[in-house]
Parts: sequence; C-alpha cells; structure tokens
Amino acid sequence: MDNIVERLTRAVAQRTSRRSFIARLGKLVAGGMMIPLLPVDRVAAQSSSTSPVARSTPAPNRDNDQTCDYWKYCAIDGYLCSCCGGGSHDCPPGATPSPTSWVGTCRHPADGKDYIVSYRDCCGKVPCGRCLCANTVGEMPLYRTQLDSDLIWCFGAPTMVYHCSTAEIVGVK
Amino acid sequence: MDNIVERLTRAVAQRTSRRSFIARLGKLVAGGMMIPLLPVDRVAAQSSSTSPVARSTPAPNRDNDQTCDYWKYCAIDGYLCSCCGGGSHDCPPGATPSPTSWVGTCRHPADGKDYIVSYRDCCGKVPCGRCLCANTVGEMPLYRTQLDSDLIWCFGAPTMVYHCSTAEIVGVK
Amino acid sequence: MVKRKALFALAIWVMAASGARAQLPPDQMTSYKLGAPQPHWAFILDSVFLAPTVSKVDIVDLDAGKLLGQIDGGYLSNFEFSPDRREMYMIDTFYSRAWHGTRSDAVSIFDAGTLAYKGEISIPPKRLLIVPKNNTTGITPDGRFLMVANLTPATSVSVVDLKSRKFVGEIETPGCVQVLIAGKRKFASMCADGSLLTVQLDDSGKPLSRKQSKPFFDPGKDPVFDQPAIVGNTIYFDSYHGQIYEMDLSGDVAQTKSEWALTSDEDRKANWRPGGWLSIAASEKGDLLYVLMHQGGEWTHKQPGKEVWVFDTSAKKRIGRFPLKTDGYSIRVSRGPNPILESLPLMQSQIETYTAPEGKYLGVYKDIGTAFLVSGP
Amino acid sequence: MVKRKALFALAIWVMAASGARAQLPPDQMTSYKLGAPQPHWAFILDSVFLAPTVSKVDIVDLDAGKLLGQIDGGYLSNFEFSPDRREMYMIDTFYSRAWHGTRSDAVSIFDAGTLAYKGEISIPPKRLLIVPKNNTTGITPDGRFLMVANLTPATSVSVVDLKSRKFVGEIETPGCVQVLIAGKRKFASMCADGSLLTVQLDDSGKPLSRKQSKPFFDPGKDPVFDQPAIVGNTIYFDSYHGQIYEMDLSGDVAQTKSEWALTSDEDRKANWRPGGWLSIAASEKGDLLYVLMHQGGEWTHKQPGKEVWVFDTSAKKRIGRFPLKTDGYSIRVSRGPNPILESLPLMQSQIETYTAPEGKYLGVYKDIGTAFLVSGP
Repeated sequence: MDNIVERLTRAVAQRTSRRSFIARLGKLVAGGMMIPLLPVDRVAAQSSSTSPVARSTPAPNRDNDQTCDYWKYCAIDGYLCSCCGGGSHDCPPGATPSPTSWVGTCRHPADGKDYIVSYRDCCGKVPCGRCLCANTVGEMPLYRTQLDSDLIWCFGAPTMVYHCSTAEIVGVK
Repeated sequence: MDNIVERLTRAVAQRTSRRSFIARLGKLVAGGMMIPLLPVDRVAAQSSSTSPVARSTPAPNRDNDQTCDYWKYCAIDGYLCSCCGGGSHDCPPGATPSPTSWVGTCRHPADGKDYIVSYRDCCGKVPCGRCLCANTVGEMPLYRTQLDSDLIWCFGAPTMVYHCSTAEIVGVK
Repeated sequence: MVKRKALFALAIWVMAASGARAQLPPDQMTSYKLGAPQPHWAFILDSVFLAPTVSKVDIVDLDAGKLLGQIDGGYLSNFEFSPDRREMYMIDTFYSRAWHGTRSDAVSIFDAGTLAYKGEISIPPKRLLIVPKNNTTGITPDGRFLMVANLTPATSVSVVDLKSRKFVGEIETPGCVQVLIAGKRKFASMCADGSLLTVQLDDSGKPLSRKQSKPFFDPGKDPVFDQPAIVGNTIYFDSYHGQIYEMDLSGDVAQTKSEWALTSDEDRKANWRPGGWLSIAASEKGDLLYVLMHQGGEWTHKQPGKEVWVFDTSAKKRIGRFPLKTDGYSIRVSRGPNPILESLPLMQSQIETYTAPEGKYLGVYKDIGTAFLVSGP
Repeated sequence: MVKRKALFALAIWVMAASGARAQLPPDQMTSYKLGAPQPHWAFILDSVFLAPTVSKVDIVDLDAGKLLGQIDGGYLSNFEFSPDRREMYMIDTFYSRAWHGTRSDAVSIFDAGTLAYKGEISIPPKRLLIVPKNNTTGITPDGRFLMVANLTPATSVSVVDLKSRKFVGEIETPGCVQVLIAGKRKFASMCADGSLLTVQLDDSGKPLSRKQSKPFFDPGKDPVFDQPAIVGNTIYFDSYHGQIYEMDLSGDVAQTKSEWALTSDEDRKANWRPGGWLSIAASEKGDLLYVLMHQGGEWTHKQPGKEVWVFDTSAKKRIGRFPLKTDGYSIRVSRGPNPILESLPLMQSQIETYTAPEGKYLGVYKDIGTAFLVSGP
C-alpha cells in the first residue's frame, strides 16, 4: 500500500515544479493524512461502473470517453474534460492540470487488469458545464481526503477555480 | 415635453443624496443626451401591453404585479422585484434602489390615464432570476439612452450589479 | 366559460375605475425589510454550478412558496446564521479578477432584518473548497466564535471572534478535518483513522485542550458519512452500511455512547442503506432521526433516497418510513412547532416539504439553482 | 436484438484484450492547443444571466458540434478577436468582492492558439454595461487600437493601444454612444438626434477630427437598430419599420448613400418587419444582407424572427427568404468559403446553422447558456 502512495506522489510530483506545494504535501503526509488508499482492495474487487451501482455486464459506452460509462471514469466526479475541448487525460486549451488529485482503481474491461487512476482536475477557468458525471466507486468522505472527489482538487494550480475533470492512468495495481 | 423631463429628473434627484451623480447627470443633459422622451406621445396612444404586441382586450393579469402583464410593466425589462422579495416599486431586502432609470408611459386600465413610469433597477446583488419580463412599449436603442431598457440602470447606486426591476409611478402625463 | 371569465374581469375593471376617479399618487420607492425569521423559512444555499464564484442564498417562505430575499457570496461559500438570529454570515472566497487573480477569504456579515451588508472579517485564504457541506464551518452556541475548516491540503481550523470582528488564530488539526460544533466552546474534527479530535477553546478562542479519541469505526470497512446529525453534545454518525454511531462529546475526549443498525436483516437483504449528500437529520430535541434510504449495492452511498426512515434515538428503533415524491439528496428538519421535513433532490432545482414525522407531502418550491444544502432559523 | 448487441460488444472487448496483452502505459497529462481558427467555428458569448459577473465564451466547431474550449470574463464582458487572429480579448468589469467592492475595468488578453491568459490592460471603470451588444467595443482593421464605449451615463470612448499594451486616452462623445468601426483609424458613434459622429484617430490614438453628420433618420418616427451591419466604410442600418439606411463613412463626415425598404406594400400589410437582438448581418463581401423578420405591430422590434430575408445590396431587392426552425434573436454569417448563417434563439441555449444564402437547415448545437451574440474568425 505504501508503495502505491509513494509511486502516486512521485508520479504527480514529477510533473510539477511547484516545490512549495510539494513541501506542503510532505507536511500533509507527515500529518497522517495520507494513509488512505485502503479501500483500493475493495474497489479492485469490482468492475468499473457507470452509475454508482456496479455492473456485471459490460456497459455499452465503456470505450467512449465522452460518457460517464468510460472505464477509466469509475470514480470520476465532475464535468468531463473530454466534453470540454480536452481529452480523457488532457485539459482543454488554457486550463491547467492540477498537480494534485484524488485516486481510484478501475478494472480495464479488455485486459482485466486493475489500473490506478489519478483523477486530476483542470483548473483556472470556471466550470465547463458539459457531461456532469458522479461515479463513486471507492469514493470516501472528507476525512479520507485523498479519496474525496467533491473537493476542489486544484491544490498547487495557479488558482482553485475548477474547470473539468480527467482520469490519468498512473500504473497497474 | 421639457416639463416632463424636468419633473422626472427632479423626482429622481430628490431621492438621492449623491450630488456627484447629479452633477454627472447634468453633464449628460447638457451634452444633449436627454432630449429623448419623444416617443412618449406614441406610447401614450397605445394601451398597456404584456407581450410586445399591443392588446385591445384587457390582459387577464394586468392587476397582478407578479406577472409581466401588470399594467405598470408595459416597458419593463428584467426580473420583477415583486417576485424577488420586493414589490412593484420596492426593492427586495438588502438591494438598493437606483437613483436613475429608464422611463415609459403606461395607460392605467381603470382610470384610462397615461402614467409616466420610472423603471428603476434594484442594485447591489446578482440577478434575482425570477419572473423575467421583456416588454418593449416605447423602448429605444442605445442612442436614446433614457429609453433603453437593456442597459444596467444602476448609475449612482453603490455598485453596477443588477438585481431586479421595478416600476414607479412618477406622475400623470 | 371563457366569455364569462372575460366579463367578470371586465366588471372588476369597471368597479375599480368607478372607485378611483382621482389619479394614482406617485409611488415612493423603498427597500423591504425581512423581519423576524419564521420556522418554515428555508435558507437555501445555491452554489451556481456553472459560475460558482458567485454563491447565493435564497430565503424562501416554504408555507407561502415565496422568495423573501437573497444574499450573495463568493466561490463555493458557506452560510451561517448567528444563534440569536440577528446576523447572517457568508464564508467566502474571492478572486480579484472573478476567475483568476489574488485569492482573499473573508467572513461577510449581513444584518438579518434588512439583509444589508455590514462588513467583512478577513481570514487566511485557506478555507476548504468543496461542493457545500455542513460542518466545514460552524458557530459556537453562544455566537461568539465562528470556525472555518481549512485544507491546503494541510488541515487546520481558523477561529474568528464575531464579537471583536477579528480573526483570532489558526488551530492545526493534522490528519483531521472539519468543524463539528459540539458544545459551548468546543469542536471536533474527523480523523483519517476513524477517530475524533476534540478541541476545547478558551475565552480568547485559543485551544485549551485537544484530545484525539480511539477510532470508533473502521474507515476501510464501513465509513461513516462526514455530515452527521448533531444535538448538543451528541453526534449521530450514519455509515455507508447503515450503522449509527452515537458519540458523546460532553467530556474532553469523544466517547462511543451506542452503536446500532438502521436496517434489519430483512432490510439488508433488500439492500436498503443510507445515501445522498446530507443523508441524516435530527429533530430539534434529538428524540428522532431522519435518514434518506435507498436500495443499492456497495459504493451507492451517494444515491438519492427513495424514502425517509424515522428512528427513535432512545429505543434505537425505526418508528416510521415514508416515500419521497422525488428522490432526496439532502434533508433537514425545521425547528420550532409543526416541524417539516425539507428535501432537496439532486440537481433538480427544487425543495419539497413533508410533515414531520408523518411524512405527508406538503408541496414544492422551484427555481433554487444547484442547491445542496438548506438551513433555517 | 439486445442480446446480439451485447455479444457484439463482448467480441470487441475480447479482440481488444488479445491485442493488448501488455498493460496500458501511464497517461501523460497535457493541455490541448486550439490551433488555427476555422470559418465554421463560433465564438459564443454567454453572459450567464443568473451570475453575470462571470461571462464565458464557448468556442464551438459548428460542423462537428463540438466544444473546443472556453475563455472567461467578468461582468457583462465583451469579446473581440484580433484581426490577425493571434489574440482574443475580453473587455471586462470586475468587482473586488464578486458582487460588490471596488470596480476595475480591463482588457484581458488571451493567446488565440493556446487560450492562455497573457495579461491585462487597465481601462477607466466606465465601460457601458448592457446585455452584450456588437459595437460597444471594436478593433481597428490593422489591429492597433481597441475602442471601448463608456457610459456613466455621460458618454465617451476609451482608446487602448494593443501594440504598446496601454490605455491611450478617452474621447468625449457628448450625446453619442457606441463605437462603430468604419475604416482604418476611424469610428462612429450614434447620436440621440439621429446623426452620426465620425471620429478619426491619429497614429497615437488621439482624435484627429470629429465631425457630426446631419440626422439621417428620425428617432421619433422610425428608429434604426443600434447594431447595424458594417462592411468596410459602409454601414447598413435597419429600422423598426423596415427601412435600410446605407451610410458611407469613407469621408470625414458620414453621408447617406441610399435609403430603401426591406418590405413591399404587401409585406407591410401583412405586418412584416425586422426584429430581435442582432437583427441584421452582412455577407463578407457585402453583396448580401440577412435580416430577421417577423409579423407584428408597433413596438415589436424585439420579437424574434420567424424568417431570414436575404437582400441584394446593389439591386436593393430581396433575393430570398427562408424560415428558421426556431425563431431567431441574433444572427451572423460566417466569413470564408461555404458561408453559413448562425442563428441564436431567445433564451433557449442553442445555436442553429443554415447554408447561406440558401437557408438549408444544417443542425443545432446546444448548451450555450444565455448567449446573445456570436462572432467568428
């Protein structure tokens, strides 16, 4: 488990030059906040889902990244950047990828593997307003901050103004 | 005609202590901007109307100040303050009456008289969002500023943020 | 029929005309006052999802179905009412350029009788930004201190002295978030390991004591929701799987008072569980709990509730249940006589009312934007 | 049938699985670029009526029905595109506290290829605040000067040098409003008496000459709309009663070039007249005019158009007409090859497209908020 946290933190940290933020993140981890990720085991035991109810049959749109059904979106919460001029893991023009994120684990329907997905917000514009999705596989309350998708995850971005949400594969579990 | 302009300006001015604003208004009048009010004659020749098309039969709601049909609203444009916690000529709590306004003339369906109506915005809050009306009897383009209802008529109010619209009887034509 | 109506309307105008030979006097424009808040008034916090840098509170008389007024806020603001009902507060975040620029956080103060803006108290630009939740801000029962949960993502609590109109200081709460007001000068934060941190303040708003409890639930197995029902010193947490954890905060450190299930074996077989945004509400006296319930599997904790279940907190037993006209996402029970249950469906811009605890449908008020929370006097 | 579909879907997954034995590589998050603007891209200005202190521009590929990106603004902002298509501008008003506080007006600059914010140019906090209209801001054809109409309610025009990124000065235009760009370094304002004020600028943005024309229409009898169609030095004003006033601004002072009627006697009998918000549009070359037409009486100048009528500007004759699927409130004709007519209905959050000038319905794009204006490259 610690490995995953470390890997995730590193993966995200590699792409940000905001050292002050990293310092703050370190403080957070030291503060005991970054225990989370526990429910990952439980998430992994399930297939990806579109509505909060897990599906046993393949969702018809799980290969379409402009729908809530897309497999990587099993725990996404917000407006899909892929409907806003961005991609499933790319910000629309002019929006800034947040260096921080909440995380989930989604099973790829084709290879059967469980991927760790970093749900990174695009920040610096007001909400895009298209394709609102609220998937909740593995989603936790505020006290498990790293797994709370309702927060504005723009920590470390130029502003905390939320634009849309992406799903970035960080690795395989 | 000049009398009406003068009376209107005085009536509005009486209720504002913002001398700097009045000074500016003076400049405006001096600048030749406050000729307008001409179409009042033409407006007066018509009965009040709810949709922009003048009605010959009484509108069923012309006594109900929470509808666009209300007789005083023949040239109102915006959210009705009477649906927003205010009245037909009163601001909702915490909103500020603008000392400036556009004007219209509406015929009262009962006494048959033509009233000069000052459409004063309530300002200092974002739009109320209820009962949007866009009546256009006597409504003129920007170059006849005093008769343009699309402008934010919060000149002289603490801020130019528009909340809702009222209709205040200023006098009889 | 139509003709008869038209004649009737005409008759009214003729009558009005005869009674009003003289011309109407000029109007005198004023601003209305709000007056003393009534129990069935709702203060509905709308985050304006498409432009959340401007929040709104719609003040609605639910009996009359009438908007009484509005106050505005900043980015994902919280709303608080002073315990004496004389003031309202928006806990705000502003950017100097609407969507960018310099961030400033502040507590904006409004007169409750006139809705006039009275000024602001500046706070550190660190407040927790989230789709609005209860217990990310809170006021002590004496009205003296306002607490604001911070997340940067390091966690702390800003303390504001409402009497002296000053930011007093920041209390670090490592590993724990939120402000659950649980006594005269006391708040609790929820910690990642399933424990509660109890912080006692002195008269200057500085921490007197800070004591973390043992974990009272297992977040890895059955997480509790983070918007519990609070009655005085008692906090009722509902969990994803339908447990109630009753916590006693009368002492320096939180103690478990009871743990019981919302659902019977039969209910669980039928997959009944709590869910929604704000899934639990307590009656004023604390004798009853109202919980939004739906039928669903694992991770359906945010599915709106089909029914409201009513529980007796002493007997720890369900005493009633009723269906909602529209599935509910957040609920509240009004204070005072003739309590009503207020239910906000998910993204449907409406609030429904029911008698409490009977659950007789009373009506609906529409046009409240994207509201997730409702509060009241 | 459902079963067959499911099997088919399964087959795809199996195929995908066999071709993807190795695991998917980690994603690399980036921000997309916009690229060179295409003729059928629409830049739709949404004033977000319920929270107009944040304006938005939706950039939409109308052929693909796809949102390409957005830029944000302040209170009732205007949008302008630099003539070389390298930059976009929002002409903004901000309050320091979202809905109150100190007002600042500014021109915000965006890179057109990346939509990155590049900075701002401060202007006097006087800009005309209105539901967005064309010709309350404008850019000279060489891209050098941006003009902003002011109303306090005294009237003037702020001049911004886009090259040196500086506010240059304010030109008083007593009795006249707006900025109709009508030549290299020239703009016109519309005056209350029905005349035009022509202002010529020098290379530093200072007024070289200012000449007011004779009244060319009678505002008391037949007002012209204030958002005319402009082609180079020529301005086509449509009037409430359906006249076209063609004004020549090639000289120091505006001259009437022609006056003709959009409607025949028969049309007038049937009460056809122009109306809407932005009721007139010209083709790129200026050979054609498109006008939103409806049937209605006096003071129906804002009734949305049932049809678009197409006129030949040399023959001064109607050459076509076509119905709109949804009544239109504002229209625009795209530049470049294969022009399309873009129509915004009133408060219906959609933009419809038609071939121009034939009027074949092409499609609709939804979800554009409360948009009143559309522009393009």
